[in-house]
Amino acid sequence: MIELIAQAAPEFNPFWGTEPSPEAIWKIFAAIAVGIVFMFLLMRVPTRSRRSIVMTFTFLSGAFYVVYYLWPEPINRGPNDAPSGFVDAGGFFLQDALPKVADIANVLTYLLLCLGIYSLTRIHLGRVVKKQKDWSFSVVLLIAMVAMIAVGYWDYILKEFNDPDKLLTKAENWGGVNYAYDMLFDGLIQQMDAAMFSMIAFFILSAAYRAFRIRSIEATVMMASAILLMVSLMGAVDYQWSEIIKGWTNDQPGNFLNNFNLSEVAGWVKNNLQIPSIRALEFGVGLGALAMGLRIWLGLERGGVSV
Amino acid sequence: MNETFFWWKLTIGVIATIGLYSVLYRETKLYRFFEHLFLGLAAGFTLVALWKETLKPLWWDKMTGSATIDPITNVSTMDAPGYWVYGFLLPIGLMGYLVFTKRHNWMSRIPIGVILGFWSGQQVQIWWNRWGAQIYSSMQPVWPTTTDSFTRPYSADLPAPEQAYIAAQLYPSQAISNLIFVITILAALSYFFFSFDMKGRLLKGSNTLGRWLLMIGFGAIFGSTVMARFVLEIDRMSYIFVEWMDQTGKMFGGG
Amino acid sequence: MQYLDTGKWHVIFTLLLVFFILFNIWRAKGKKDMFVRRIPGLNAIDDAIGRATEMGRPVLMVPGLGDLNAISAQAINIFAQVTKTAAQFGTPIRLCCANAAVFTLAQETIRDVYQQQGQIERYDVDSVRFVSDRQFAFAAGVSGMIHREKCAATFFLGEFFAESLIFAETANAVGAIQVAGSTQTVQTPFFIAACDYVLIGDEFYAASAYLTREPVLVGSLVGQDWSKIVVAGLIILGFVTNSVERSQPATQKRVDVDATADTEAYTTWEDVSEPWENGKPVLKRRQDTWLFKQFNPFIEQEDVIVEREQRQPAEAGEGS
Amino acid sequence: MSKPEKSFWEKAQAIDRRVLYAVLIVCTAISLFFKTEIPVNPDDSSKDLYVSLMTIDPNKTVLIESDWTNSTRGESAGHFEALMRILMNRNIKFVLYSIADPQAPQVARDALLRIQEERKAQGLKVYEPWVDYLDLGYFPNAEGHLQAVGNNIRTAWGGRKERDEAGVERDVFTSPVLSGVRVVGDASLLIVCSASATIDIAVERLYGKVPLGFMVTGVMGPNALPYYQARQIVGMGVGLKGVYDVEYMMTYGVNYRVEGTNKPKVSYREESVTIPPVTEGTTFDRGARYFLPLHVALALMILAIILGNVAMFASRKKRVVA
Repeated sequence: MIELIAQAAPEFNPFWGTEPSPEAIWKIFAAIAVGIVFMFLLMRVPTRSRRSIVMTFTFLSGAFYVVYYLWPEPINRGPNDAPSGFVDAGGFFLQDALPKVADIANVLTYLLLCLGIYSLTRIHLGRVVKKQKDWSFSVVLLIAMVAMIAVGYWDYILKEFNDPDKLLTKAENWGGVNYAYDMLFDGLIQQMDAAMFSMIAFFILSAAYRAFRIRSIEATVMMASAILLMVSLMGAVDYQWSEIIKGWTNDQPGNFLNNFNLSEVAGWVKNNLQIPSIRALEFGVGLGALAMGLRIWLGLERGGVSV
Repeated sequence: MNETFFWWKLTIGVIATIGLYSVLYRETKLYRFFEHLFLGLAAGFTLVALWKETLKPLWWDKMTGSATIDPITNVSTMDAPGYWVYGFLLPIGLMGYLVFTKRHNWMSRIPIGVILGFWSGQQVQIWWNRWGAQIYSSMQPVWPTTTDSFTRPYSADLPAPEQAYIAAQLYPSQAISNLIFVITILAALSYFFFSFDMKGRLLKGSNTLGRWLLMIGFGAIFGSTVMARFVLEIDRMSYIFVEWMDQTGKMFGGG
Repeated sequence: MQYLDTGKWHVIFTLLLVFFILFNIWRAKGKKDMFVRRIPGLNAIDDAIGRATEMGRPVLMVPGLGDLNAISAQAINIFAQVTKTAAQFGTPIRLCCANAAVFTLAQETIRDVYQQQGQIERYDVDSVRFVSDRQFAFAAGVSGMIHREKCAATFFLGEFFAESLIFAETANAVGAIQVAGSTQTVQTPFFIAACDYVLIGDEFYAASAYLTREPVLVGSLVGQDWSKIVVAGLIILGFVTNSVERSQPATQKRVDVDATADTEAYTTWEDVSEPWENGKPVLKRRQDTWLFKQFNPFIEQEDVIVEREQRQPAEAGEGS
Repeated sequence: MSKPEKSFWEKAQAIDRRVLYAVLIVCTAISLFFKTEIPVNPDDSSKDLYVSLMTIDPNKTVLIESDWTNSTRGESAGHFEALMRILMNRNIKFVLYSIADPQAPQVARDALLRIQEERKAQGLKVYEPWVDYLDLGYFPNAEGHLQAVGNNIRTAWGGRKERDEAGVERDVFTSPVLSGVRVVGDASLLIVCSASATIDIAVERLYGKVPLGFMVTGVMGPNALPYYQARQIVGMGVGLKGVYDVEYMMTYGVNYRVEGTNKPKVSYREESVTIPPVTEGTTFDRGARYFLPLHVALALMILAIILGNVAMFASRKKRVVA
């Protein structure tokens, strides 16, 4: 137990990490300031060196994971182990750095999020201002958005800061805002999600009726295996069929005919035809991703998404 | 309060569901209304979640760290150190916003480059974890270890050693299935050769066969996916016709 | 070096694949019009855009729901090609994104395309738009748009999930030509059922090589083919050796000991007590074969014991 | 030349899709009100999952990654509820966490609450937070997080605090649930109850470090199948069939022979295993309720395909004659 508590205490590098305290805030501001200065320096760089700058950023970020992969992983690491030798030390460093590095990509992604919302708002505000077709619906959109933001953050502040004893986790202690939030989120967003999702069932039905025609061998085999699978999913049919087979084999479990139970046949198709064919496809996709990854990482592409 | 609220919540959910379903009939004003309502709420929620679910836990908390102050001794213990360098991420992220500017839009490629870089690096790292075991499990033995019987005999009623023996054997039927497995994967793989022309009977044949086998695979996927889709529709029906009606009964049926 | 976590083999193998790809990219430098096998879906692009131009209706492009990664990047690469043609004809385009980072990249890339085509005045910032990052809000928004703007051609390329069929059927309802392809194998059958042209699996990655014939892209395509051949070869080697070995009598059995609270997992051999079971020799099991050993490295107990001196707990957690 | 009258089949071919939609709604809605127990032969993958759930060491903790939201309630809720019932019946401690969606934890919490209420009503043991289970909530950044868990679970979850039975906030690793867990492998099983591609991430980042079991929607089933076939996961329940399979096995046991019958209702390939039925608590629930409507829907689907083809051929023949 002692050992566990010791582990629970965080380890950190005293340079990057700081004790939570007022002066920590200054360090943070310093970091932001440095970043902004850096940004303005970048604005000055000549056009020809831009590509190499972007490529450097990409390369360095990719390099971490590649090194992490190639570097021997320290095994059996105890909570208070000191590294034994250089290789081990490197392994320790990479292991500790990994979670932090993993955050960076996400933080950046989310920092970009407002850009998307900006585009959405722009388009719909434009519609309202220009009184374009359907502008009234754009008003609905904007109102809904503002309402959700207001209620959402209000509810969040109530729950996060004004509720030390976590009373609001139970509905009976709720106030109006919490109800409003629950109504908007659970009552509307969630249900609309489910509604849109469930609509696919209808589309499948019509697509099947329209498109699943015996036109070519391909279409036919696809249809056949689809129907076989669907029938095997109908437990009752499957069971009745197996009962019939039991009749033929007079319930001899060893009998060869038992392999013709629907679930057996469907399972066989899955295991010996679906899995290998799809697996081959996935190999290709995996290799494609690997190749594309390498091209991006090493900046081998030009045009399209790369500068 | 609670019961009534719950009923209203259900009711509004039902109305919204019907509103969206209306597009199945035609793209009407009703659908348009609920579509824009949905988009608005979703966008709003995105902005709420942006701080609450992601930036705060992922960025702010880790940047500032956290400490608890013991109410009695008033000694502050650090739970997690603050990583002030995370502050540097803010300007990097903000560079993305230059995408709309005329002169500096190229800088938006920097955060994007970083994100893509991480992803690319990981590809090298995860490839084997994902595919290694699958490559191995594709190397199936195709030579039966025994010919006592064509299929694996039913061994439930036999003594343990017999069972163990039977379990360890590879019977002809299984061997044939394995052979089919291997042929399938090779044929399907051959369909995905792009850079050289498939000449010759064998290659052409395996290419076509590969495509058919892929279609069988897709059919099977279609079959089992259909289940999921229908269940969701059934669940909506139960939401409307069972849950909502029950609650309505409770509300008005004196229940 | 201790590659005890998974063994050395996989590192070498992965590096081999990496080498194949890079080597072929290097080899392809400067070569012109190399062979890429025909991909039907991609020949349809021009007809689709032409049709849209005649009808004066927009071309819709959706790079899927995925985060910013090579898949969405590849989708946008293809869309850049589509946009090139559209820009020449002056066909209006719509590119709907579900991820802000992807949106940023798309915005930047599409503008570049118009710039290079010298059609920058035709470029409308709002033609590339972010709809919602919530799967079904996105689905609702895009299908509403398909209905209202009656898109004449739709391109669904990238990581699609459940929404794939909503898009495909809606677009079908307004009679659009559809080119689709998803790296999500599970969605491909739905595209096949509902769309006119479908890129299956790897074809999606081959697309940009096919469209541009860039030596770099075609080169890496060759590298991918080499890698596939190696995988195929490995499988063939595997099923042959496995078939042989599984019918050989076993002398030792492999025993895997799981990880416990104070040690990692390790493996040992155990002699087969009686080599004959009811009159038949005991044969090698799956895990006794040579190949299994290659893929599941054999780790002795002593390998997993590493001596490290202990830090002082004080040092371990400063400020604690 | 006058246009020939359209035949029934030609009309059928050009049938308005809305008719199909209406039929589907009506049939499924009606069949919801009939409750029948349908006999099945559970899939092998479901059997493997259920058997490993019923045979794991009850003193070890089970990790549950709950990655579903309201939009896949139909299938995932069934899986999750069945899982809760099994673990609570066997009195196994568990940890709940989510990586797919910020809403996932709340949805899981509600489901857990439902089961708790149900068990309270049945007079069974009710699980206490901190003592019997931990609810760690949502971790953003799926890849990064699972990577971190595999690499060192104690640093990955180190910062998290929960209220213990006394209401004091403490590090989760001091709780009875996690105190025995040093590496992720110390957990007996990691169950991923998912409706999304997080199963791939789980395999990529955690395979070989802890036994994995999947409870996935029918959509993710085909994705997960190769992992099952390659023995990267111990077993999996797929879609509603998977839910019903598990409920069915809970009711009738595995390889369990009732006196006077020579064959068990559910037989398992490893004959040494025998699992008696679950005697206390609910067994048949959501799976049983939705299974009949599913039959109806699938039957409709097959009918639609067949009719579509018949219509095509019939009208084609007519055209040849005309």
